[in-house]
Amino acid sequence: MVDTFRNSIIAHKEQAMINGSVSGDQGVNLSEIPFLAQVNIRGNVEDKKFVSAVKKVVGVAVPTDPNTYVTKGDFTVFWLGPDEWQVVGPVDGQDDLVTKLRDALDGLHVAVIDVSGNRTALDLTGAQARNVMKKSCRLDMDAQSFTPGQAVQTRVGKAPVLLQMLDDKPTYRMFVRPSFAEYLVDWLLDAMGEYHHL
Amino acid sequence: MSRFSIFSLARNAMSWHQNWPRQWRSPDPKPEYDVVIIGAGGHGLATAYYLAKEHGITNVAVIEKGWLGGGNTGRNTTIVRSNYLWDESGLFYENAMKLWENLSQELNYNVMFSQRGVLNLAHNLGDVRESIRRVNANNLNGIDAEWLNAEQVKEFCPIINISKDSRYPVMGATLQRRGGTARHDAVAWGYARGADDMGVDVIQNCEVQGLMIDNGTVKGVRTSLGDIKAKKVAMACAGHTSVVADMAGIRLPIESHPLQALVSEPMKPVIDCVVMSNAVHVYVSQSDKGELVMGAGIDAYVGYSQRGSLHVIEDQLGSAMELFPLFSRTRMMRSWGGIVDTCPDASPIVGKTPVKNLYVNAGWGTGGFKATPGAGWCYAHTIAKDEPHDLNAAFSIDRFITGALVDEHGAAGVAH
Amino acid sequence: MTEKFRTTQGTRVDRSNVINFTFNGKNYTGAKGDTLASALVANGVHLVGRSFKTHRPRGILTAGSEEPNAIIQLETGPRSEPNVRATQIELYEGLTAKSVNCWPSVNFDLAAVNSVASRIFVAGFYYKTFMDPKSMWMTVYEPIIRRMAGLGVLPREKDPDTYDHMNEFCEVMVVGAGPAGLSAALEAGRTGARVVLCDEQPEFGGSLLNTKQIIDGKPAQEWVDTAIAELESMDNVRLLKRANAFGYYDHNYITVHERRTDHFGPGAKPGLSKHRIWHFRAKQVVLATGSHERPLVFADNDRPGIMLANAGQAYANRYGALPGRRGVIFTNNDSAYSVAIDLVDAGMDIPTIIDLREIVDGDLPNAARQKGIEVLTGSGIVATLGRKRVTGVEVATVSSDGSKITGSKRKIDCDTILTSGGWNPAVHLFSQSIGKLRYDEEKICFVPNISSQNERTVGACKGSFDLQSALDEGAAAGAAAAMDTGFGKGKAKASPKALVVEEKAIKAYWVVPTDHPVGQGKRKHYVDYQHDVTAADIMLAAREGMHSVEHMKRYTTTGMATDQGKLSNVNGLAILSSQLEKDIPKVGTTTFRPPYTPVNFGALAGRGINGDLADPVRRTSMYGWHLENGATFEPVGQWQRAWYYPKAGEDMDAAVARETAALRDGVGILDASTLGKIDIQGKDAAQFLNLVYTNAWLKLPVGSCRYGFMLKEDGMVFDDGVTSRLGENHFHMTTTTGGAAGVLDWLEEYLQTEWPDLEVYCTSVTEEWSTLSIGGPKARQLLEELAPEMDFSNEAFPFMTWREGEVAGVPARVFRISFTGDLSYEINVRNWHGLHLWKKCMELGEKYDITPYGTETMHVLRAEKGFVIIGQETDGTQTPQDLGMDWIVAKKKGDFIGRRSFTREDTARENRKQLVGLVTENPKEVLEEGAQLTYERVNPTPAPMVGHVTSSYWSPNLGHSIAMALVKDGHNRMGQWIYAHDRGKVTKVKIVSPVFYDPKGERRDG
Amino acid sequence: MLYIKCPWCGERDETEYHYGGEAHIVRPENPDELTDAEWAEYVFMRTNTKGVHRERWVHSDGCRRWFNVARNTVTNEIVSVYKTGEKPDLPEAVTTKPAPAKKAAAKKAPVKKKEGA
Repeated sequence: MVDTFRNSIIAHKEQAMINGSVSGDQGVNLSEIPFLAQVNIRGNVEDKKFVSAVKKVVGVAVPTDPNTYVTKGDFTVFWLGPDEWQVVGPVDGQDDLVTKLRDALDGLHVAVIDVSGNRTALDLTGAQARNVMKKSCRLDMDAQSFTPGQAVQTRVGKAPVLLQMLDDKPTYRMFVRPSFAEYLVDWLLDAMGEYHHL
Repeated sequence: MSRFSIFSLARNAMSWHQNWPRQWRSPDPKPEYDVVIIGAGGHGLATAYYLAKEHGITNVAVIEKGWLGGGNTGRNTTIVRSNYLWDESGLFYENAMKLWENLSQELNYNVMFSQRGVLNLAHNLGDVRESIRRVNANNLNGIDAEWLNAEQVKEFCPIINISKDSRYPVMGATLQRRGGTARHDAVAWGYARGADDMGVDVIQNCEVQGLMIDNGTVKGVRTSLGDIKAKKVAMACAGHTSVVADMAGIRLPIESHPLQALVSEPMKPVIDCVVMSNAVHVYVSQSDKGELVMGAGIDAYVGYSQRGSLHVIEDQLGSAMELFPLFSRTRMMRSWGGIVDTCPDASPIVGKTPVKNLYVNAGWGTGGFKATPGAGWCYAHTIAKDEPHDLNAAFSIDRFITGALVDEHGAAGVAH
Repeated sequence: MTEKFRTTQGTRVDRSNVINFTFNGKNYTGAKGDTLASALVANGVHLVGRSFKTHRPRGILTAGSEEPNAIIQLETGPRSEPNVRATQIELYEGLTAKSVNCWPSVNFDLAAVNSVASRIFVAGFYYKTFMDPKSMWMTVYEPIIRRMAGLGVLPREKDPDTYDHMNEFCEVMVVGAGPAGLSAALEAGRTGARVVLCDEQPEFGGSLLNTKQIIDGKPAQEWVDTAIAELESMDNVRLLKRANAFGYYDHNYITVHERRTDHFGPGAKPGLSKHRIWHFRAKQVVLATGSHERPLVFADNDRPGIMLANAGQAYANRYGALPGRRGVIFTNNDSAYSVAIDLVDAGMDIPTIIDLREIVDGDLPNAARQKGIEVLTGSGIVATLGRKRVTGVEVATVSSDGSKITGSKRKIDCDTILTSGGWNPAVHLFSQSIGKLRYDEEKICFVPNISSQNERTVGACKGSFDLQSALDEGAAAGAAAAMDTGFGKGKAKASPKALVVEEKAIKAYWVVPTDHPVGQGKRKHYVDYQHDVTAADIMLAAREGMHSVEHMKRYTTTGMATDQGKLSNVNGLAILSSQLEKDIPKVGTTTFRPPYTPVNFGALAGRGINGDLADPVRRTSMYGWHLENGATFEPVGQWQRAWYYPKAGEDMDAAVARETAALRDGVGILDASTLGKIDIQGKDAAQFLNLVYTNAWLKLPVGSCRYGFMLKEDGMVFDDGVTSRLGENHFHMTTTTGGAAGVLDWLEEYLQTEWPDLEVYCTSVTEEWSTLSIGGPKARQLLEELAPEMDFSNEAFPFMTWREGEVAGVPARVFRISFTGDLSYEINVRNWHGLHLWKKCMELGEKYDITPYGTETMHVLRAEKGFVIIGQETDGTQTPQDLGMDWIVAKKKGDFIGRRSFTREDTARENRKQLVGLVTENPKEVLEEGAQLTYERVNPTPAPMVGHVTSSYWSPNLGHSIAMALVKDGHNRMGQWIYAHDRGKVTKVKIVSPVFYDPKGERRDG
Repeated sequence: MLYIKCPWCGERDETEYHYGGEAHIVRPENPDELTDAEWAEYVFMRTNTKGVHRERWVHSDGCRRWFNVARNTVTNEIVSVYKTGEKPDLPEAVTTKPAPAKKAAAKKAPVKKKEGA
């Protein structure tokens, strides 16, 4: 059953994001993807039991390359650190996912934490999205340097985010902590502003 | 010493200024001195001056690897204040303040000490609490300090933005009216001229390469100009203190960090006082030439490069623009860095060392310039009497062993 | 007014495109492509400014960003901009500008009376006077100095423009788009590497825009055009015009200031940022920043109409604006001869070239002679005539050592003097990169010597002043730089052939004599124009012992003007060294600091000029509700926390009285979401807590909570919080709001670096949870309604335990902990459920008159109970014992962080400042937080202070004021009366226990 | 703006990290056995090297790992980056471990010559 009790912390920004977006093939679009299932996993990747157990649940082995993510079916697994990953799944998927992971990993030195409320997601997409990111992020955003399949923890504006490169449109997904979400929206809208005037 | 005055100026103008004497000599080092001071910055030169003037010790050399006044003395934002929290610091800096107030006349050198008032802004309830605590401590220590509410701040400094919606709302400020600024180079030059006149040798381009130590007692210094014997050796080398102390095998609780400052292009006066904000790492005044003189926060890492990172300045100017929206259209003309030696408790070390007859004056963090006359005065006493004056007794190395720290992070913080 | 000095040639302006502008109140016309300066020159306007100190009339000296004289106030109103260089601002329709620092006008400037006193205004004069009487410094002297000082005027309004930053990465960064830079960019670009080429000018071409040179048999401009075309065709190349690379920082971090909209005029491009700062991280850098011409230092060399030779050439060739009708050229090198030739071709009368060199037989001089120009060798200009415009010169032969005039003087009428003292490579960025410079005795200038970063210097910036070297070096460097980043083979294809006329050696000649010794007469030899620094000032500084170049600069203010010494540094250094009879390198070099040219504060702040973007404001999931319901907010770190909720007509005291009453008699609700929360798991979790907290954790039962202190190694309290045991190896830690991030870094520090063998994982869950604290006698009733499935009885759910369950239909963790002393529950729900739960509580709580309360009420309530707040009762100098909490320090569990420090002499001291309660003699009187305390009423100054008031409130529940304080030896002085001092007001206070309310703790169970 | 290579995440701007002070200062096993002076040595005394300085950084905005950097404090050149527990590969002159005063002074003599004072 759908959870009618939940509210996105930036629900009130929806209209602003619509107005701030720039249509057309030189445009850029900002929108929120709320309530995604998010589970943080800590564990030892040297331990085959750990790797296979996670794989059994999410369908894919945790990535060991820094700054990457892997997607299989409903689930995307992000590398967060040498012993830390984040699984992102469909809305309302977290309880089931946590239970399965805890069962599968029972007895190992691991941590499985439901952090679905710990971050919300913003999608920035369109021809100007890369320029907006260059105004906002100190990482190399050029097409050859940051590609689909990569995700980094960094700062956008002054907000800490998990930044995922989704596709070549380009589309960037930013997982941001709720307390920073309104700030990040304001920042991005401000950075998008000039493309209304092209 | 030929006295400076409008009359001597006029007299010399008649002879087209051909007959002004040197303000100081460039002597070669003698083989031995009663006291060798390492570092001809404001502190080293003031120490030499007071050794000669107050204690009659004139067989003194101040040796400097570069040019006198070329370190932090010539790189700071020239703010002078004495409104420190703890008794030890407050009374120490107030003694310095009293010396500042007569320094131009004392040295017969116009150091342009300008008591235009120093505001320390409070942006949250914690700031307000700590500010009032400091004001009361200052008052009971005989140091002038007032608390201003936001409107009074606006009255004192009309260009400041006190809007409640400001990202950094101004909830008030402490004001020390006797605080202000001085012409930093002139302080070094004035002390150098005064010390030189009393027989002190100021030896520039003379780099210390080692210390002569004989069973726990210092005997002299090895320099790029040869060995110099000394009955007593006093370090006054700020950011490089750890390097020199290491030559004596002494370890100190000091880290040296880059600290940046900048000036704008000169403009007609917009701000007549000194404004400091610990919370947003901004402090600003306007020089007599019309330049905005601003300081940034300390770069986090150890650094001897006299250069910092631009983002520190970018962030600082973002905050500054919130406090002073009209600054936006002026320009940064020059930026630079100094090397500040910081102690864990944001208070200095002025006193003896484990090596006999070797003394240390360091760890000033951002307080060095404002302390100059007082530091020199107390340090001279410490060297002459081989024991600290009451005013600097608390600032010993031992406090890090006993735990009797003088924690000034609140009042010193990043503020200058 | 028509452009009388506009020629028919001049390649870069569009005469058909007439632009109207106003300067000092007069209307003029110019052409598209003009700068304000070139338009003024075309109109014959040279008097554009007054000097800083003596207000001498000054004219346009250069054609670039190094201009020291033509400093103007651009436009009026909120978009007005001070200190703009007329040589840099591109002309746009309707431009309005006026000279700065002169009154009433640049033509008639009253402050020019200063020049009368100029004989006294020598270097450092103000250090020697204004001292007596002491009082007059602040009251008279300094105010006058301040009024006189400063150039332009800042608009008072908030800046209506916006600014932004861009972060970019590239393989090869090329600075300067002259012949060398263009070649470098071409070669690097052809390899496919990411290349950036930036130039401060609105057009690429550098010196080729100003000169008439030949490349591959054709005018150089043709080569420039094809080069630009090719570069524009490359996707991997970014071209930035009007972009001044102002900083070269560590690790090849180059910062560029792009003026995006200035040339359209103020406010002409809504939505676009006025300026943009580019942050480039470059793998390799090629510096092709060219060089600056050096003025000659001669008697009265500052009159309007006196101009650098290459500037005159630029105005004629590039802008088609003649510097004057009849000019003489004064030089010590060959380059100025090409200027003479170009100016003659442009229609100017150049009767004479005065050359300081005895033998002048180069190809260029001979070409000039063929044009009928008289060349006077071994000669110098020994005086200039005129005031607001030069009207003539006196020339004579001069001794080659510069000491005296050797021949008879001859007068030549002219309205223009073009001078060239040689060239200074623009080594500013190289020097910023901490590259080491070397003095080149033949070229008489500083050139790059040792690089310290991944950088190459080429062309004039390297001291290679001829065109062919620039092309060759640029191409080679571009190819090599690209190869070093893995692109191309490093071989440049043969660069084009320039027609190079060989130049003969330059002659060092630093000060040209006049008919009286330098500084001993009316005539002045200017070195730093804007600051009125003369050769005599520098000589005086040397006489006074200022032997370091830095002393000389600071004493005379040479190089401190807005051009930052681009024109004056080397002349000044040379004069000082000849004065000291030392070689230039022995006296010193010149160091350069960012920025290369001044950069707007607004641009540096970028989006940050909007404070809310400069620094995030953090909000909880209930923030919107607090806002709608009239909460007043308190900033706590980056968070905005509800402070109190005033009802209509209530002030803070009234609101807090109402809120506290509700908590003691009814039920209140607080948004506590900002507390830091850390999930701690692993078999060694309890042991880890034993090490980081002062108390013992091994035996804490699952389902229970415990309060803990964290210390730094110095033994001082730095954070606190309640940590709950979720499972055998699983804990939920809370920290202070401000401490959250720091505590997690600190835990990880010890786990990763000191105790890597401990099996513990820490994860921040601060924002996973929204936290509502529901307190007061009626809290239990409300909870029972909110969560019918849960048992809230004391037996089933005792104090300091936690339970999991469904609250208001959503999963929750409920902690029975109390910061108020009354029955209280902290409910944690997923962030996105916070608002729902809050509203549900308000709805169900209505019958109990549930009262939302803020941090102020929370502080009052906890103070009634004597609970400390980190950062208020503590300032980093308190041990747990100081706070009267020995009970929280485990005696037997062994080591923990900070424990060892307890036994240090001062820390073990009996009479340290200790936490106590205070009550005032008059119970109605509320102490000021921050009041200082003394044992005695009457005190000497300085007074012996024994502590201060950390917290103070009116307690509505108790009906009297309460306070907490740190008092020296306080624990042994219970019941004693001492004195609180607040700005002159003295209050008698009694030392009591800090626990004012319900000392037995009977209320916490409801 | 330093450009620091996190051993896991790669090169990132200085702003993503927090500085953690001098590296290789090991917390004493049994603090109780130390004199106050020895304890102060651990808590407060620092080498503050002019030259190649071994220091700790934590990638706060990234993987939250603490690691070591050997950086020349005069030029800011980063000589080596290595994980906690690893040894840096540094020229002998700069690998002398900072520690008890006198020994350190003696040992670091070559460094001093190189770096000057």
